[in-house]
Amino acid sequence: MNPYGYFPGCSLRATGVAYEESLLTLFRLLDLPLEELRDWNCCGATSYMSIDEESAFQLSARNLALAHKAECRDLLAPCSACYLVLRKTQDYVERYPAIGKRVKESLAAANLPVLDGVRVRHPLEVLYTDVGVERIRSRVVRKWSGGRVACYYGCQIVRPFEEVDRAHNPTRMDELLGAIGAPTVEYPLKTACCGGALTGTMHPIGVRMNYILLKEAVRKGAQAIVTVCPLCQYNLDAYQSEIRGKTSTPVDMPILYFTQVLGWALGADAESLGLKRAISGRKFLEQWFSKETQEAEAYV
Amino acid sequence: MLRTIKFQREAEPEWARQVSERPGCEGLFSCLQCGSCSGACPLSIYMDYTPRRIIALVREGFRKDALSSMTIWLCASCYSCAVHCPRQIRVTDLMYGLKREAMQSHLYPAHLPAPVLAREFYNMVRRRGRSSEFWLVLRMALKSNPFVLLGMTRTGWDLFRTGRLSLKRERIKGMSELRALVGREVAR
Amino acid sequence: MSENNGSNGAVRIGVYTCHCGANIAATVDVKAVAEYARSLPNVAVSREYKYMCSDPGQDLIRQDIRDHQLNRVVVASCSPHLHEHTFRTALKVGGLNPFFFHMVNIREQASWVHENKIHATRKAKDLVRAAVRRVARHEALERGRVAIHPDVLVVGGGIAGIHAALTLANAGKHVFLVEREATIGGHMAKFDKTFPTLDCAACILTPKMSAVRAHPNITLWTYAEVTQVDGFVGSYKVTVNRRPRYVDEDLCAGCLDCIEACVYKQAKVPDEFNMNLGKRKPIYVPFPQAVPLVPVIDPETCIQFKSGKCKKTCVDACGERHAINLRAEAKQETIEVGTVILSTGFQTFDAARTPEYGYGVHPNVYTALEVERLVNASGPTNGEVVMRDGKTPGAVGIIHCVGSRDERTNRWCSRVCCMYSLKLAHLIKEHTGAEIFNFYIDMRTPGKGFEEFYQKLLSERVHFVRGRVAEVTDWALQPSEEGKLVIQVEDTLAGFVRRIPVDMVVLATGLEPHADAQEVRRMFNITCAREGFFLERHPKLAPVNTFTDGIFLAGCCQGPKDIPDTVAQAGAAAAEAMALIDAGYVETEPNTAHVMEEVCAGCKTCIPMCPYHAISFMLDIHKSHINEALCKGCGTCVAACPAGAIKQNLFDDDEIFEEIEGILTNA
Amino acid sequence: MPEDFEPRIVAFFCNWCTYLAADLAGTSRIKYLPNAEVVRVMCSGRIDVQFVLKAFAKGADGVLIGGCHPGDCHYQEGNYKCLRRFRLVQRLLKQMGIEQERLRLEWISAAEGDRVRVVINDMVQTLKRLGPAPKLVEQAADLTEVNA
Repeated sequence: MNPYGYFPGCSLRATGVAYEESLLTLFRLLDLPLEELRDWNCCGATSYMSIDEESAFQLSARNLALAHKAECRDLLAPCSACYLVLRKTQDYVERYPAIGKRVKESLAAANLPVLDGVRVRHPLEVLYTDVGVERIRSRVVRKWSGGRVACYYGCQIVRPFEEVDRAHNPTRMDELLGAIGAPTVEYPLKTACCGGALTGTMHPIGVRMNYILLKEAVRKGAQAIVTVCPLCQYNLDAYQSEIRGKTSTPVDMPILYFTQVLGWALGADAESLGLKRAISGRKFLEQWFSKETQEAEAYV
Repeated sequence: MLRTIKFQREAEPEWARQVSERPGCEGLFSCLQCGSCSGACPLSIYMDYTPRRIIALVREGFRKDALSSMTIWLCASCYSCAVHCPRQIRVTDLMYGLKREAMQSHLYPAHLPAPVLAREFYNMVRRRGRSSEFWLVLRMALKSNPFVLLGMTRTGWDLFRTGRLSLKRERIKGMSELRALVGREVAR
Repeated sequence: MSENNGSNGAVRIGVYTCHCGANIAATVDVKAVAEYARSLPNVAVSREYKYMCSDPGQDLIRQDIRDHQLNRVVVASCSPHLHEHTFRTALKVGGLNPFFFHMVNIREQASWVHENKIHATRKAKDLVRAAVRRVARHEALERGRVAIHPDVLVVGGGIAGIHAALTLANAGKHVFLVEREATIGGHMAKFDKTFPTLDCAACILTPKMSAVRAHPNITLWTYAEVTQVDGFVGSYKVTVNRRPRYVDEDLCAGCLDCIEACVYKQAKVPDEFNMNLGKRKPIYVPFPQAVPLVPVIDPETCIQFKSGKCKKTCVDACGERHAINLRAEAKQETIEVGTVILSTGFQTFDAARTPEYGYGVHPNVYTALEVERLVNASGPTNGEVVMRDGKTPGAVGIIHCVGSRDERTNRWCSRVCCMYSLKLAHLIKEHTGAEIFNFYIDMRTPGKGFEEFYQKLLSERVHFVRGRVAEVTDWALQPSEEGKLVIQVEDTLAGFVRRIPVDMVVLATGLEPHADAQEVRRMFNITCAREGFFLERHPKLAPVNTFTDGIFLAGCCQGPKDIPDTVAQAGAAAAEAMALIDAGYVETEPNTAHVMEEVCAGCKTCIPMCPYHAISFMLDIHKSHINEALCKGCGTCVAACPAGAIKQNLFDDDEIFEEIEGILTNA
Repeated sequence: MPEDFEPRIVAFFCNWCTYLAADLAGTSRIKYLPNAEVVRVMCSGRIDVQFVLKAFAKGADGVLIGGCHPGDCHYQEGNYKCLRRFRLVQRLLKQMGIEQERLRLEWISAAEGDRVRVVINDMVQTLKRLGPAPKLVEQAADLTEVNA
């Protein structure tokens, strides 16, 4: 099969490096070829869009054009922000002729091919539709040794485009984790917002939003939160100590990527899944993903 | 300012019309003022005007009030409003438009880090084709309020020891191509 | 005076261009049009006038017919669907055959749809020119008459159907009332009280229901559906499928011993009539006042039907009557009626389509109709408001506009939700003393005594929060929210977001067309409006008529409305049907087709074209013949005839050719 | 082709669906281009091959036929008969060198007022692109004489 185009985005090369590690590992285990987009540029995220819409679309247009040039049908964007901006660009180019015209002109100016035929996709949806719950289940080699988890989808992969999953009460991550035997809890905030960049720009507010997310997860009996986005993971992971300090909630829970959880079940080792890069809930992580459990819980 | 009465001469109906023609804002004038957006917004509780009130301001043409509000900079673009709106108004996109206008006309609240971050991010991406979180946060802090750095040392250390703090300054090869595409000038 | 059939002398046309106030005159230069018409061949008179449809307008025509010996008339005004009849009558009164007339639609098709006055005027001139050329070819025609069968079919036995049926029956007309469910009564039978008077629905409905049962002029078929409709106004042939209820209506005495005797000692099956909040047995009556009071056996759940191994205690209980027949089969009834009243009602919006309100996820989220049963003394809880978890609510939130005024679901306002929400608020408070919060976008209380009722609720200290609820969730931000349903909403009047913990949420779901409204529409050959409700002939002037003669509308199948409006419309529909019946006949359009035998080559191409089998082949002379009584004037055969041997009155080839050429010959 | 070319469209609308849709467009004050002029027939099944040829013969740049949706015909199946004839005429026009897009068949129900706008505006754009109907129409004229 021809490989999936892979658009890491800036975060997966910094705070979200564990996401990239686990994603690549998981796809290798599933024999899904990934090919990184050559010389990709930043998606522009929300901040760029706040200054200049037109060139924000042009930024994404370049990435889409590169994908087109590399003849890949699907372009994988693991980061929710990247996914949304790329998808939004396609949508607006298509729905608003004026925008489409300008974007196409500027592409020509940079003698890049016009973007079409490229499908922007998120790994969650790829695993759910292309691989499927059953195939994941059949590939499980290691029993889930961790605790109950809350599946947290965040915002931009389900809104406004309901292509990765439903906007209200999405369930695909829950189904995938169910397939590997990880117990999930009903998490009403599964699509609430993590505040994004606010932890940086309006720190107290951003942290409070994550406090609410964590508190409700605890209340629902979750021992970890599983995420699909580097920013969500960072926000929930990095500020727990601060929350412990400021509130009565003694929260210290692992914030995992769904790729890490699935990768572990499919037999990858903690190292290659970047599990050592967690900030919070390290003691649980050591129990759940230790060498011993690797041996002890292994099937056969 | 103490005065709360609004004189009609302060309204800019023409501007309202222009906004209603932006992508995603087509439904502006069909807004029911039902408040679904505000109710669904995770940040409305911190805003000076709720999203619904921003729409009310915009469509009545109170440009300055809308553009100088904190609200637009609190929007984390999570699109919750958009999927809850019974009139299918992309409130998030409306906010983007207002942010851009607030930047151009320098109407955004001073010392608010958000616009500074946006500008620095924008410039970094235009200069290098990629953003490097560490340097970005640094510049934002220095240009808005250096003291936030103090609060960040703990997090910075956590990231560093887990190998998640990259000091590398990313840059793409095809800068010329990118410039041809988006131009070279940066935001002040 | 004798009617002029135009045969005498040259063609003399009168052209009348209407201003329709400013409706036409604002966009079409009517003076110019009239001026232009005057210049056209055969035109004797051309005038423009403010309102041609008014009496003075019509007098103009009559006068000119006399004074200028007109023998053709063209009126350029609105749609023929609105006033063709008016002007034809004017011609008749003026002593001219009414079919020497052609109407030009320069309002719906020019002034209202174009902005540029020059273009609109040009178009109006083209159309007038076409009409002038066409009308010259018109011939004198006579209307045919079709007798109206005096019997009436009423489809749907809700309050609309019941009222229409009784009105007609009391006037001595025979009515077939066909109801899909096992009992008549419709939605109203499920209600506890009715707004704003709070009189009990059962008390006012059940007497009418039994009156239907008792009435000698009403044939009531419940558990039955119309499956086929043929024919036209005056004589519709209708096939009705009566599903077997396995209890013979004629033999059953309604003692209900069979239900008592059922091998199911406890009721175990979810009870549809109680919105599945209660239980029934496999043999049951929907509710104690059901009409007819004859049990139904539900083969889905009856042991005998599922396994064939039941003791059949019900049959024993019935004993000598032998009313229970487990081998009963569906019965096809074929009836002939002259007119039809459709009162098929509505269905309520499926609350699961607004997932943000958690219906089906949180057990204590209810729909309004479910709560109607909860507060109803004869409901599953005998009128006690206890929730699915067995508790009595201390705080209740009522969310308005669920599945109404929403681009993503239904765009229209359902009209009744504000008022029934007020009613439920009052009843729940009365039953439980709970704190009640109403969440509304706009309060709509236009109706006799409605506003007063709203005031009453306000004085009862029911909370009214103006804001459309964003979410109903069970996550707690505060200890006070633990174990509650939390309603998150912007209080748009106070200007901030509120989180209100409640025990029970009531969703005021809107009204929408039945899922099968489109099939019904097809069967009766009528039209649906965009949102799927049946379309009335004219929104103001013919609100109970359809575009198909002899078929009338009553109640919510035509659009959401409350009980008083429904009853009023049902009365009106009955009156319209009666008007036809008592006239005894309808005049038909003379636009039928006929074969010119001298030209007919006897190729039989036309015969399969006719959906009404109006064309027969005369073997003796080897030519086709059209039975004009059966011909409905579609003209399909005319277009099909290779020899051009078939002519259609009012739409004949030369008439239409003239119209085409008229349009295209430049001014 | 001149910039100010205004195509002329003859529209045959059936009495029960498309003509009512046009009425609805009117009462809803929907604005559309003034290039189409309507000839009312009781059923699209009445529309004769000759009507279309005559229209082109007399200088129409396009012909629009509007009928009830399949299954909705007021006369049960006139619209199917119309569809069959439509295909025939299309082939005929092709032989005469008249572009297929100049003849258009649309099912428009009485509820679809806005559809009238969409279809007519769209057809006008197409015809502006195509320019005036070709000279071949003379042939068509002869043919109509032959048939008639």
